[in-house]
Amino acid sequence: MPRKTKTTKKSRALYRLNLPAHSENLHVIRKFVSEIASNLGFDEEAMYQIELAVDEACTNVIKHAYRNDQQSEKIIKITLKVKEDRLIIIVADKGCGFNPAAIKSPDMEKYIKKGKRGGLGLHLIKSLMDEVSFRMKPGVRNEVIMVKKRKG
Amino acid sequence: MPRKTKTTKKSRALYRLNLPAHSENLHVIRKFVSEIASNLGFDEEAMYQIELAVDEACTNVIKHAYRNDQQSEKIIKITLKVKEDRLIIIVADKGCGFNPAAIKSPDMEKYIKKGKRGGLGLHLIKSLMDEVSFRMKPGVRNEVIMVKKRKG
Amino acid sequence: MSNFEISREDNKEITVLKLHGYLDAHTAREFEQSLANVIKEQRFKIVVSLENLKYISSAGLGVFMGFIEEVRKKGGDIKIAQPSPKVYKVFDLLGFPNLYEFYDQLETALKAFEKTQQPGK
Amino acid sequence: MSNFEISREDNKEITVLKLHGYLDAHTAREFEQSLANVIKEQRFKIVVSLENLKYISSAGLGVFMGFIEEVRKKGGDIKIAQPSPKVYKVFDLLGFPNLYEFYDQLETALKAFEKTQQPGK
Ligand SMILES: Nc1ncnc2c1ncn2[C@@H]1O[C@H](COP(=O)(O)OP(=O)(O)O)[C@@H](O)[C@H]1O
Ligand SMILES: Nc1ncnc2c1ncn2[C@@H]1O[C@H](COP(=O)(O)OP(=O)(O)O)[C@@H](O)[C@H]1O
Repeated sequence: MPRKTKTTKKSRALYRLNLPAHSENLHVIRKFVSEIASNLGFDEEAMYQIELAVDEACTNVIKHAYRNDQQSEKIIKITLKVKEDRLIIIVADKGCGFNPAAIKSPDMEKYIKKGKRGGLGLHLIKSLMDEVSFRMKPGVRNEVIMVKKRKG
Repeated sequence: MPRKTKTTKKSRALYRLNLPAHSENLHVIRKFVSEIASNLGFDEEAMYQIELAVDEACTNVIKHAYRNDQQSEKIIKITLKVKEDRLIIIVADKGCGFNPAAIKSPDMEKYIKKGKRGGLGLHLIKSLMDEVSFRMKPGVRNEVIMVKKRKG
Repeated sequence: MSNFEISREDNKEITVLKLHGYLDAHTAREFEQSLANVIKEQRFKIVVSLENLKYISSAGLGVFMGFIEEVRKKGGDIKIAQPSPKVYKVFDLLGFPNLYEFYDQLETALKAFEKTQQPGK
Repeated sequence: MSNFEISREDNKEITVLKLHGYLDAHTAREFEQSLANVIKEQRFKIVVSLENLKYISSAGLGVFMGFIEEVRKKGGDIKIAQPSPKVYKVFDLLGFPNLYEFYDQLETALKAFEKTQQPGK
């Protein structure tokens, strides 16, 4: 079947990683993602941003997704789609899901006064990546979709 | 459904990585595998052995598996199954397959005389891992199954 | 084979915690425990040195947030020293420089405690 | 952002290639090219220093095998210096110490060329 445009080898590259949603795997995940980002020519700063955004998304899966769901297999699914002009990273779980629209940006002053932690992860992800979107199918597949542009 | 034996969290851990069969990914694969091996408590020497065995198996997929098969997606599938007493690593492709029984151990003297390279990979894998086996379904799924024992 | 370690030095009334390696949601517990121990000993003048910290995620920042109010109420502070540019950037993105004192040098962080007598209220 | 590099030093009639980083089926091509260039220049006394080589797979060993016969026929040799214990182990598993001279020191590898007049046949 003919394709519409000729794509380079790299622009079709697809990486999939499924692993247990345990915090000890965060280091594995970061190394995995940063090695690929390095291969793709992202600079040190962009590599750190990608690592951190993926870490935050996976930390949320570990902390929140499977909370009330002891039965299901606690798996994080990470997909990297390498396009000519951008890297798309999808972090997916099949946990409880959430309403991204209901999550507000953190008010740091308040956080400190209350001695309350958290609420920073999604904010960081949005700051670090060029585009962030969500697709929720609770119990089936909840996705955080992050896009980082590749410099031309 | 009750399980026969109580397994620890770690003994059920399953990691799956699918990625393009390109040699630039060998570094990614090694980092991925060695981080997991490190988390599991393998020592430096065992980590190097595991990295090397997996590298050799993946190098073979890249060099040999998809040779006459330009149509199919050239994907390496790596699975790590963490058991209480051992780590099982499966490197799979859906290429042409081969007959493992037909592969002889290399005769180094002859190799040098002929200036011929190669034939070392499977020999190394067998030297480095505790058990090695194969399952061939050409075009569907060819597996190199490697076992490394965990020290009690 | 942990990728995170903490070393502690008590310097008169100041405690310095030096973080090494990767601080994420897995290793944050260890940092939390260390800070909790220091505070339990009624030591409230704390400098956290990040000279050897290679990585921090929001779980690490959360630990700082969890203790700062209590420490300041007791007349102490948590000051942050020697972050690498990469690590500082993460604090910066979340507005930490408005809430915490950052120092390029460990020594200036220590001296900052001398200057202020009974800070806080 | 390659994880493998080669530096070259010509020392009278001896050429030293120093390998840095990770030598695998991806980076072996670069090593192969370097060795081919040296030989094209009719330089057959070669020391490969592995002091900074962190990793080698059989693809890397294959490069050594591909050139050794030609080099020896021309009265030269490829000697291997300063492998780390981990890297040496891989050579050892495949019987390389029977076929190649290994040296702990770069200097002794260089001196070994002085001792032998016209080695080979
Ligand atoms: N994968 C997920 N599954 C379920 N809920 C999530 C997920 N990711 C984020 N959330 C929800 O969004 C909230 C905000 O997340 P975040 O900004 O990372 O802060 P924190 O994790 O510190 O609460 C979480 O408290 C949680 O309710
Ligand atoms: N995944 C694979 N798919 C197809 N053939 C393979 C695969 N792995 C190994 N082989 C076959 O086994 C042979 C021996 O492999 P190996 O010992 O690694 O040496 P080399 O790769 O250097 O030839 C290869 O030449 C190839 O014919």
